[in-house]
Amino acid sequence: MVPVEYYLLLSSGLFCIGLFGILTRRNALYFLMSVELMLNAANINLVAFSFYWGNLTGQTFALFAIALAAAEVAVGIGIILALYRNFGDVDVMQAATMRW
Amino acid sequence: MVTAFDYVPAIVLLPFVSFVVALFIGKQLPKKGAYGGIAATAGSLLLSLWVLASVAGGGAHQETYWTWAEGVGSQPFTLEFGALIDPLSALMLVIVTLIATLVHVFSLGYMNDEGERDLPRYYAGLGLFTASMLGFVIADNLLMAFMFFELVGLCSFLLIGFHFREPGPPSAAKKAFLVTRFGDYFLLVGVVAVFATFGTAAFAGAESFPALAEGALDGTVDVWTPGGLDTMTWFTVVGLLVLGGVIGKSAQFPLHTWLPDAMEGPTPVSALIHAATMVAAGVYLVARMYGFYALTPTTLGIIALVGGFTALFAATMGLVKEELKQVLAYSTISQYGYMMLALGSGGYVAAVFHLTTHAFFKALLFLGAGSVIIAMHHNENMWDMGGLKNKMPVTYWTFLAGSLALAGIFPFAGFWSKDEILYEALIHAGSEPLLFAGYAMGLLAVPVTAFYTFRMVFLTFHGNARSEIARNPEPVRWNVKGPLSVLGALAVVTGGINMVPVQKVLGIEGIDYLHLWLDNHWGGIEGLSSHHYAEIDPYSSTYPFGTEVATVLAGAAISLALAVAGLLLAWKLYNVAEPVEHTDKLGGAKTLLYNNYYQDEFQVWLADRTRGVSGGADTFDQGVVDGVVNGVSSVSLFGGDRIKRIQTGVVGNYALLLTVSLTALLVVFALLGGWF
Amino acid sequence: MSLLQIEPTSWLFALSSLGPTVVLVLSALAVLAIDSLSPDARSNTRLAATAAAGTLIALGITVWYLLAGTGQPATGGAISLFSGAIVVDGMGLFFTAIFTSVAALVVVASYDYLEDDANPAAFYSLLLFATTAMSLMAVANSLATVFISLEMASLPSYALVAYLKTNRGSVEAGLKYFLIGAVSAAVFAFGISLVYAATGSLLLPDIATAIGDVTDLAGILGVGILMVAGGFLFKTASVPFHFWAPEAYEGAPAPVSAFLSSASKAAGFAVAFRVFAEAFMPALDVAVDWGLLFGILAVVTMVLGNFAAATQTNVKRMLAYSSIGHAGYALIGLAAVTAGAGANNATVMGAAMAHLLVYGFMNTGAFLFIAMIERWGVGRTFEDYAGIGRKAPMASMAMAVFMFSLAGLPLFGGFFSKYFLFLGAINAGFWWLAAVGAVTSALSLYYYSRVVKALWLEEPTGNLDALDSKPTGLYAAVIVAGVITVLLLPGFGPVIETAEAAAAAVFA
Amino acid sequence: MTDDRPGSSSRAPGIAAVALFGVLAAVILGSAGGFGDPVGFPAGESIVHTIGYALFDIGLGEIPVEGFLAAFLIIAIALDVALDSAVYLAKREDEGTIVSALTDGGRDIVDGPVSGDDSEGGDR
Repeated sequence: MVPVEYYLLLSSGLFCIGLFGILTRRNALYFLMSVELMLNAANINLVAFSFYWGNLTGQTFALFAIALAAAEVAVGIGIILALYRNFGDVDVMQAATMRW
Repeated sequence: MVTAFDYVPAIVLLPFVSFVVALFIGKQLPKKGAYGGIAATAGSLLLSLWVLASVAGGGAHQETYWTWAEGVGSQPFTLEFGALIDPLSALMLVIVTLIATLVHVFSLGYMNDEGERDLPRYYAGLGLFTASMLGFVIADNLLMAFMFFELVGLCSFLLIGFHFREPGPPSAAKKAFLVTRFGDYFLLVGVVAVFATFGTAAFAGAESFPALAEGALDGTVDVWTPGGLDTMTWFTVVGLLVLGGVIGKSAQFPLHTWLPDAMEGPTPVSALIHAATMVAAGVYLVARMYGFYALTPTTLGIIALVGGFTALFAATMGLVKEELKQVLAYSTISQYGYMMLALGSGGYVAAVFHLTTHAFFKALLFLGAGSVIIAMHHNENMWDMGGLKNKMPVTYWTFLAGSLALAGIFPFAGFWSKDEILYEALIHAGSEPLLFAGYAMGLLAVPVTAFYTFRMVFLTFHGNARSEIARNPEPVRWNVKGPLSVLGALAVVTGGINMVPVQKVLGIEGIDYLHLWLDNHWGGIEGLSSHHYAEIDPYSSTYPFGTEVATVLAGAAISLALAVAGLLLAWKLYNVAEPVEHTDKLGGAKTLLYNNYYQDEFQVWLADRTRGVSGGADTFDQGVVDGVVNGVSSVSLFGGDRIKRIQTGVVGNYALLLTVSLTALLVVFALLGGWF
Repeated sequence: MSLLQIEPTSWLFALSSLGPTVVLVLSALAVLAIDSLSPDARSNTRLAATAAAGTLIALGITVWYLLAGTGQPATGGAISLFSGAIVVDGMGLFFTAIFTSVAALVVVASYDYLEDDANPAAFYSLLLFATTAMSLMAVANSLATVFISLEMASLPSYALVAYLKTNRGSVEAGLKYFLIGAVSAAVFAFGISLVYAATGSLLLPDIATAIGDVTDLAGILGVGILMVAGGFLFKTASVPFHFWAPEAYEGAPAPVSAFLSSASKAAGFAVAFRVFAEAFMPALDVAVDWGLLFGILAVVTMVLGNFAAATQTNVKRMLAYSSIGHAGYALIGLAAVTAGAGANNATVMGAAMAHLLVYGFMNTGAFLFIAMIERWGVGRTFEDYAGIGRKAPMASMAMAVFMFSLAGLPLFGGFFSKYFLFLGAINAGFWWLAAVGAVTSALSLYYYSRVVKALWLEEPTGNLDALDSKPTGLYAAVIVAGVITVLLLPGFGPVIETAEAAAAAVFA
Repeated sequence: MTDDRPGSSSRAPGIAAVALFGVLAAVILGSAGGFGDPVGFPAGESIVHTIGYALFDIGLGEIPVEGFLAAFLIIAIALDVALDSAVYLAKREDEGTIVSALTDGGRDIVDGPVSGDDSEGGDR
């Protein structure tokens, strides 16, 4: 049986990979994908600890997290479309007219 | 039975009604709301006199009108509005309403006759200003006092900025507002601290915070202090926090910078601000809660030092100003410094006395200056005046009375009150050597005051007219001369209410009316008497000139001699046909010399030195103090500018900063919590 | 474990207890229905009336419940619904009152703002859905419902910020808000999963119980609590999750800025107060001193918000930064909480709640005034605001009230709320928080008074003819907000008493 | 697409993510001793069934779980909201434009075909 802390290491690894993507990528779609990775890191924890604690709360909540991730992507894509129409690109760094 | 105390709210509400009336239907009224304001303030004056008479008849009064909020939980904080009418507040009510009435009348001449625009706004502002000051005066707890204190500040903002179409007034208004507000935030924390410490902010009664503080120092009452701080230390801190607001409002060093700028406001407003409302509010607040301040020697010492220093420092700057109102502005700062010196030296009565006399003679001087300004078509430069003495005799003689009072010349009002302040500082200096410094600075300021006052008088009214307007000044009407005459008479005789030196020297009992008044001789509220304050303050009296009588005489003689010396010096230098600025004099000096060589040489030397010192003080004021004030704001702005630069507009950087902060917080709390 | 302890849901009771939420969601659906049933006769008026009616009825029900004592100790304590995942109590109702008031003002104001808009139905429905989600955040009692309702509030907010699809500023603001929001949501979810990992539960009371047994897992729990705090910091626009706020508030349509900076911020605090007071209180001693965390962040937030606001030239952006600063003040309500001091905690948290209520009116009013300026199109800097006081005296007077109230002048409601906040903080021994609060308030007066000075004390620089049109709805909303801001001074007593009682019930 | 050109993005900020991982890993390894043996699920119980019961607050099943009915209802509305938002944002404003571009936030940075023409709504 895999010790439970390895799941934590795995999930934090995934979380930080997602974060790495957010910090280094400029394309809004990659940005979305990276956020998905981070959310799924949470799901790994939830499912793993659902087993660890012997209750299904975590697993059930993971389902909701997945559904919300989908909803978030839907709205995100909508905003990216609007971004593309206004700025002609999906580069998140380019939309920087407001600052200070 | 209807008593005067039933009408106390009306004293505040009448000017407030005139504010509302002027604001909404002022345009339709004859004189744009002036008559309403005069009627309202005169009504308040009559009611105040009735209240004063009732207090003299043995009554004193405390009443709660309105409860704002009652907290729940273990420590409820009940916030209330109520009136506290005791000898001090009754006296102050009469002063404020009297000055306000006269200022309203004067405004007919200064504003209406001059065809100013936006008069309803002006009269609305005056009404609200008066109402908030009166509300402040009757306040029976510190929170209510604070709220009206702020309202006073807001009104001064509106009135100083009245001529908003010109460039100066709006920024002066803003400066006045912000600088005093800066002090007020200390006051706010102080008010909160008073609540947290005592659970109440009431001024009077057995459950009031001064009484509780006294009990706490005796060990009979338990109070909360932060982190188990020593009660005395904590009370000192609280006292200093409240003092922050006082220093801002009463224009004490280093928060005095707003006041000279505030001269941009209309002159009647300056009279009101300086004599009876805004600036007086700070000193009044200290007097109001003197039972608390008297408990902490450190606070008293600081008050005395700040006061003494301000008195001298501002006086030296008055020496070099060229505009009439600027001189008066610095004299106000200096005179309030005296009052603070008195409060810090345990001279509670002396401070109230000077507050009273100063209210009259400073209102007189400002209105007189207003009269001159009308005559001069709003040119305020004294070097363009001269010779107005014969053209406007009423203004001249009343202005002269006010000046003699300000300079502290026997037997004008200012002499008595200033003398008593210096006397108190002197006899208490034995138990607190720090007061010697305050006394010395106060004493040094005396000749300086006399000098700049009469420099102003001579330049304005004596000699030859130095400009075309000054040769043909515009005449002023009854509505200017009337208030001047009333105040002129008061400036001469007000000293009579408290002739302590005469009493002491001649042994006539019972003519120190103000002492008896504030000592609840005719009635008052337990614990708010000057006697009680004298018991709890840390000072004891010693007489450096042997006996009490000798000390009284010597003190009076010294200050009078210094005042006369200052006056005479001004006489020599400026009471000439064609006075010059004495620094310009060195070159072609000879033609202007009219006395023997040695004396003249001395004069020139002295004028030069004086000018050096006061010029230095002025430079210090404008360069350093203003610089510090501006510096603080520019540092804040610069800081803000730096801070906002992290908002680069690039969303990737935000994500990076977010990650970094999160990581940093994790590390900090991991170390604190020992998670590793 | 045998059959679970769960009671079958009593639907009628649940629906009536959640009355305000139900009304809000029904009105949102009604707006969508009107829009789809008669797509050709899309009427801004009819949609706005429906939306306004929905928010006002919800507000009415909330106030009624508050007065009747629903869910408060007087009538038997908090009402637990859906096997404990939702709990209706005084605090939830208090915050719902804030959200619905702000939403009502914003809807009324938007009526004019959207006058020429092609598709106002989306706006109203999204606004109502967001309000619904906020009212759910206020009553959520399980990290599951907290997370889902928080996301449900965020999603329409992103769309609302980017509502002007052809305007670059609006879209850029929406993008930034969305991206930071998505990252924050991920951090939040990860935090929840770690809390679950350490405690094995998502219900707030169960977490509190389980924390007592967490000893070796304190690190995991601590990281989880920090990350959960991150989710709330995002919602409340506090440092270091505030980066979206200046741009989102500046770029969004002004009514949306009003809504987000008042209601959304309050919603974040509602849920943060409940989660930290109910679930993480025992963690103060065990895992992480989150009181200190919020203390540090409150100080940084107050300083950053107010200092950055002082240097702005654009009024809307200045308000955006000031809104960040106010998040710092409200954070004092969480920072000054100490373990085992229920009464003091209730005092300071109640004060923060009351501050959020007053802030709801004064800040909404200020942003709606900006909306009016945008509608007139006179410009966005302080100079452009010069002399407006003479052309539009009533609205400018109201704006002066908002500015002075935000600065904490003791003439308006904002004074007492700040006063009680500082008092509560000092009383709980956190005098340094009150000190920073007072100093930054002093600074805030500088930039707030600039607006008043521009409006009233300066000569107009540009052409102000546009001000001849008088948008009724905007005017009404601004004036109502102004009147309430003034009335909250004499009427502050009931507000603070309700808030403190509600907070005390949470800590009990 | 900007991202795929070499050199267009910097990998340097990624270090922050690596640092965060380091901190997280340190905390996890520091707490690793605190975990006991997993409880696990009883054999023969249907996990899927229990999740189904949990979604509707029906107290059947042997595995403990909290009630998710409230979450289920809320997410039902939340998904509607997401749909509403996404459809609004993605929809092309073909006929006419939003005349009242009211917000002041954005400043034009380039005068190009992209920013210049408000009426241009769709994909280009």
